[in-house]
Amino acid sequence: MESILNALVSGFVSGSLYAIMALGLTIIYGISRVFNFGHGIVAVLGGYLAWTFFTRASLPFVVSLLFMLPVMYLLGWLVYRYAIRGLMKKPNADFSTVLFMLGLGIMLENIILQIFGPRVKAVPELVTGSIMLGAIKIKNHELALMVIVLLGIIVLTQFFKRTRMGQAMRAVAQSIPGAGVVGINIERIFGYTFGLAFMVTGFSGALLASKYFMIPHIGWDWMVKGFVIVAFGGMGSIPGAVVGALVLGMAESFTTLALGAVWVWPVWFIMFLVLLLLRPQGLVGGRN
Amino acid sequence: MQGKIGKGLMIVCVLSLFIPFAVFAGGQKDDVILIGAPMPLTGPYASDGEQMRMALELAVEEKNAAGGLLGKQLKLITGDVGALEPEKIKAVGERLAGQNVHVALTGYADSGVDARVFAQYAMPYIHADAMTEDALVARKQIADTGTSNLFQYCPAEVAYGEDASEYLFKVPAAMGWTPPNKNIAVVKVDYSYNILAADKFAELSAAKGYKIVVDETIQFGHVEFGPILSKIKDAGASFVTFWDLDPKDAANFMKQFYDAFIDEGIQALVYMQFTPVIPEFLDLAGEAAEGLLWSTTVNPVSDGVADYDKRWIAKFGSEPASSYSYGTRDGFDLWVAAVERAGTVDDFEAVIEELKKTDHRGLTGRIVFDPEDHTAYAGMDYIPTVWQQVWGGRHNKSFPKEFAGGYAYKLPPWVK
Amino acid sequence: MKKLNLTRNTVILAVVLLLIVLYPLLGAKPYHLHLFILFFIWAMVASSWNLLNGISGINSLGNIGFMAIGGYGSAILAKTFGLSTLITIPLGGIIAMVLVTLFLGLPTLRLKGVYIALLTLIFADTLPTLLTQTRAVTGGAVGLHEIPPFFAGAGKIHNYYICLAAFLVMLYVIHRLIKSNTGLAFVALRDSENLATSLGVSRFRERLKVFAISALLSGLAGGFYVHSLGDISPTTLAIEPFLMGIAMMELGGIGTLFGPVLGAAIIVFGSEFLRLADVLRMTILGGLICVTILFFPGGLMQAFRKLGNLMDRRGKRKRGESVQAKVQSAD
Amino acid sequence: MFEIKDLCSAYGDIQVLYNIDLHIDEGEVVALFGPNGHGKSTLLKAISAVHPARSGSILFKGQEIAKTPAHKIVELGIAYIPEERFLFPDMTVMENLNMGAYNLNARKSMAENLEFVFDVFPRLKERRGQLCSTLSGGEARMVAIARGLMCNASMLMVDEPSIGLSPSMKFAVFEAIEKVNREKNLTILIVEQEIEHALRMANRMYQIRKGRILFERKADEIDVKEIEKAYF
Repeated sequence: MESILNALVSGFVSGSLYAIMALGLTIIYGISRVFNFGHGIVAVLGGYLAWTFFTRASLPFVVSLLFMLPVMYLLGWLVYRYAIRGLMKKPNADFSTVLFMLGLGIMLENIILQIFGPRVKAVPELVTGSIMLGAIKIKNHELALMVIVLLGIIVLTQFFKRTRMGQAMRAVAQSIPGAGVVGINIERIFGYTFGLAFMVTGFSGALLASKYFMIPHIGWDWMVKGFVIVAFGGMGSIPGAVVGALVLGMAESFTTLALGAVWVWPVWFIMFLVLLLLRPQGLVGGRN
Repeated sequence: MQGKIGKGLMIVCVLSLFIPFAVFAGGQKDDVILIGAPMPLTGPYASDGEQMRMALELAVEEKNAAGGLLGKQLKLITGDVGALEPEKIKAVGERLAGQNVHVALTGYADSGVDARVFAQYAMPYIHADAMTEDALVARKQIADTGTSNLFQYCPAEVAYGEDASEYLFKVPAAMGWTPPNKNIAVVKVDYSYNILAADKFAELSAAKGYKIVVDETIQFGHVEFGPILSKIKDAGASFVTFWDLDPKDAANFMKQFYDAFIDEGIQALVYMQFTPVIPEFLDLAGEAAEGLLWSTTVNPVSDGVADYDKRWIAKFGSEPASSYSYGTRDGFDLWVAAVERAGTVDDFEAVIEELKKTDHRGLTGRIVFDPEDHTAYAGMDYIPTVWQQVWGGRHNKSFPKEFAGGYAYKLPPWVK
Repeated sequence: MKKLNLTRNTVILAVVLLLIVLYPLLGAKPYHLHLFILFFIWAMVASSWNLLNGISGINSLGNIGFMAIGGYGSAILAKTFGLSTLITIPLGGIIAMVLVTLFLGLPTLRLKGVYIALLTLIFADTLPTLLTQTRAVTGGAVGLHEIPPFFAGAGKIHNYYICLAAFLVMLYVIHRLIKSNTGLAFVALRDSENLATSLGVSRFRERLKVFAISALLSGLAGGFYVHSLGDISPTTLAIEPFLMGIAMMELGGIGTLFGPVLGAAIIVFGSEFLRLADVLRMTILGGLICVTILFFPGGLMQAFRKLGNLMDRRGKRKRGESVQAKVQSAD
Repeated sequence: MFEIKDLCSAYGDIQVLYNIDLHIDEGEVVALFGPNGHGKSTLLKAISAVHPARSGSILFKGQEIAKTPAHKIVELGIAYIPEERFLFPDMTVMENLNMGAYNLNARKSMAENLEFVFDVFPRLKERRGQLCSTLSGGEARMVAIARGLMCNASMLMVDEPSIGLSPSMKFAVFEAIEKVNREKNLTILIVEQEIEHALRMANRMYQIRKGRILFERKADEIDVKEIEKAYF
């Protein structure tokens, strides 16, 4: 019984980590239909930036997180403005943007490697200590991660629902010609979207690094997992990403408990296959 | 369409033909001795590769400053084997051979493929992969041809398993603690270096009457250990052994183990193969590592270490950060010694004959090659497996006594 | 005028082929032979991958997995059962074809665009864990080593010719396939599914077909890979080979016959060449991919074609022919 | 107030519009007739810069707007209600209307416009919280028109507002457009297949054929037979 409860907690922890991995990806895809194959490296970059502010400028970690955000925003905007914007206008935009981000990812990964070296870096936990919930022990840091995921969803959904920019992003996501007709500057919105998504991704990288530690190539793992989660939950949907992440986190934790850690990927593949056959649009996705 | 085919193929072929020639445009001068160094400089093992390269740079610089080898200057050519993909190791091997290097020297470039690749060439290949795979290749070559150009200047990984099954069960007594049972948990990563060692340990321990109650294989990058820890607790293992080369995985395991059991306590010791020697481990695991036992066969144990550290710091401005900072130097030194004894660097057979006779007292111990597989002997008289316990935020050599310096085991904080 | 072109190109083609055929005899170093073998194999992989992504517009990300299945299949059959590679390589290809058609071809029938990409990606990512589970036959993480060569005593030079022949045959097969009705159906489905289905093209059948063919060819390439290199391990399925495969297709020019071949040449030779740049190798490679995509979205094939047209145009001007005529007949 | 000179437009290599000249006075309702595929919608798309023209000039209130991007055109006061509707399916009716008032001018007079829109289409007021993907065809058409009205434009371009609607719905839609013209004094350019309906409110008409203006007639000179003939 206790091990089942523990597995449940583990599932929640993994689930919130996976949700963090998937958020930036789902935002960028949901609005611009660009599949960010540089996602993992952008996350890693966010982690390294926060780490730099934290260790070199001796800022408190939470403050260095905030300092990292505008840098990531700018990077996202620049990537859109000087590369993706042009690619999106050309035929075969789907795959050429994928490849561009892939190339950029490889380049960034190795630049990070040259600058920061190959040693594993750790970023501190947000809060220390742990609390007991009945018989189950949960680390405060892990609770904080779950709360951040929850807050993240609330903030993002409110942003998309209430603010003018957020509404415009949703409008662009749902109908580009429609957005043009009502006078939305689509390219500007895409620019904001990339900025926002890079910001969220960078932030998530810094959070993930507190659990996974940081090394330049680790981003690829995050990205592949992110893809699975986003597809599982429903492409481009924020609640979808979170639900997908939780389901996969639970699956991972109970598979490990019942069968062993090596069975996680095969179980995921089968779940994914079954889901796609029953609901090709993903768990939460509304339309295909 | 026909036009396209012609043009396309023309371009492809012209390009294909020219690029390899461009690679070897520059010829080699006769008065330079080339050291080929296949090592992981990018990818997941880049952290070790960096130390190997630094060790060789320092060695080459010092040797050149002292007048070179046989009066000739040394030159280092590195080859990045990335994430140790067989394909890459092959390509690097072919390239180094094509550049006519006089020796291939590395800390490791493993996965078992490197030995097969370099066995095809005449020059000596000197490595510390610590892999049975490699030893088997050399053994076969020796059986077939009477000799081999492969030399592994450290014991193979199974030595860890043999040593741990020999010694681990004696630790409780040294701590004054009685384990509640003979149950063992094995958590190993899916990588031959770790798997073969862990399986050897499990096999030998089982023969001694110990019982493997958890046998979990994980992938590199495993993060959430909760369910595995539950299994360990439910099965009531009193010896928890962890075999995973990646310091991130090891640190995560240790942190989660500590968090899970520090309050209520668990009657168990934790042992790790090799990994804590990687300097990041202590940074990442922090106080959670207090009380951890671990062992490694590549240790800076000789008297020359302090002086070596000084020279290293003078050159690079940082301390040697891995056991490969030392091990790689031993590989270099024993090759230099063999060349000097042979009096030639070009006659590979002569150099290999001298390498076989190696009895080198290096930074990591006394290196003597087993004539059957050219792997360095393990043991107190040769390369010792040194046990350490993490305590007070640092590693304390605890066994064998010659290295222990009076350190006595302490009961890990979670044993209550 | 078109005829003139043909003969000129045929001559060049023949000369270049002759050069490649004679290359090992002209004192090539083993390292060069090794690179060429890799090039032949990767060109096969990229070309068969291109059938899915370029020709049929199905964005598969799993072809390295298809190749690994074929490679493992053939290696196990040859190593464990001692079968001749003449049998094992085709069998490996067939195993890849059957598994892929079953686990990917059928499920993806209902899927679109990016979902296919993801399912294939997850498929390829699942393979390493499955390999671990079947350690007894696949060698687990260690992989399979000392896989028998094509025939007893086969050396580099034999491998070179075998892979060259396989590469040429496969390229020819793909060329014929693209020109055939099946190929046209693939293209039709890619360009306008509605139109194609209204013309009586069966989406179901053609999709299964393209998955089967692509997997078969990738699997065969895997067979040639293992028997010429002698090793295969789950690292073959790691991120880098995967990135390289995609880069080959796109860098050369996706959807064209020679694009992937050109891409394979650039990546195989180029990344070896870039080894001189040591640790900056991957940085440069990534940058190269970005630049190609930004400035030559059709891949380098497009860049070369532009260059070729430009040169032709200048030649034409000298001969007083109209530029217009050439531009129109360029493709 | 609005004038097009020598406008040409093309999709790739296929030219669709040839040297279009057209003008509209303030408050006027102008109808555009012509067979399908002969460039009516392309003309509207060229004006609204959804698919910009290749050459020629478009003057709006004396300002040259042929090279102005789509979002600026809306801000200047030209609203385009496309035949395809282009609604935001996963947004509610209310949110769609809000997006209509996206430009800064419209934002200021949003409350007032909303009131007017709900007055014209009382049905939408009832459905304000409903997702657009769940609306019927007629309702969706209403949302499209209402969203166009929310732009606070001084000129409205309506493309085939009645297509695919039931007779009663058609009637309601045309009534609404007339009401807009009457009460807000909006200039309207309307493309419509239902000639009779359109002619009831149009002051003037243009006949387009094969991408060219065939003829222009004032309301009192219009001969329905002539128009019908131009279709074949």
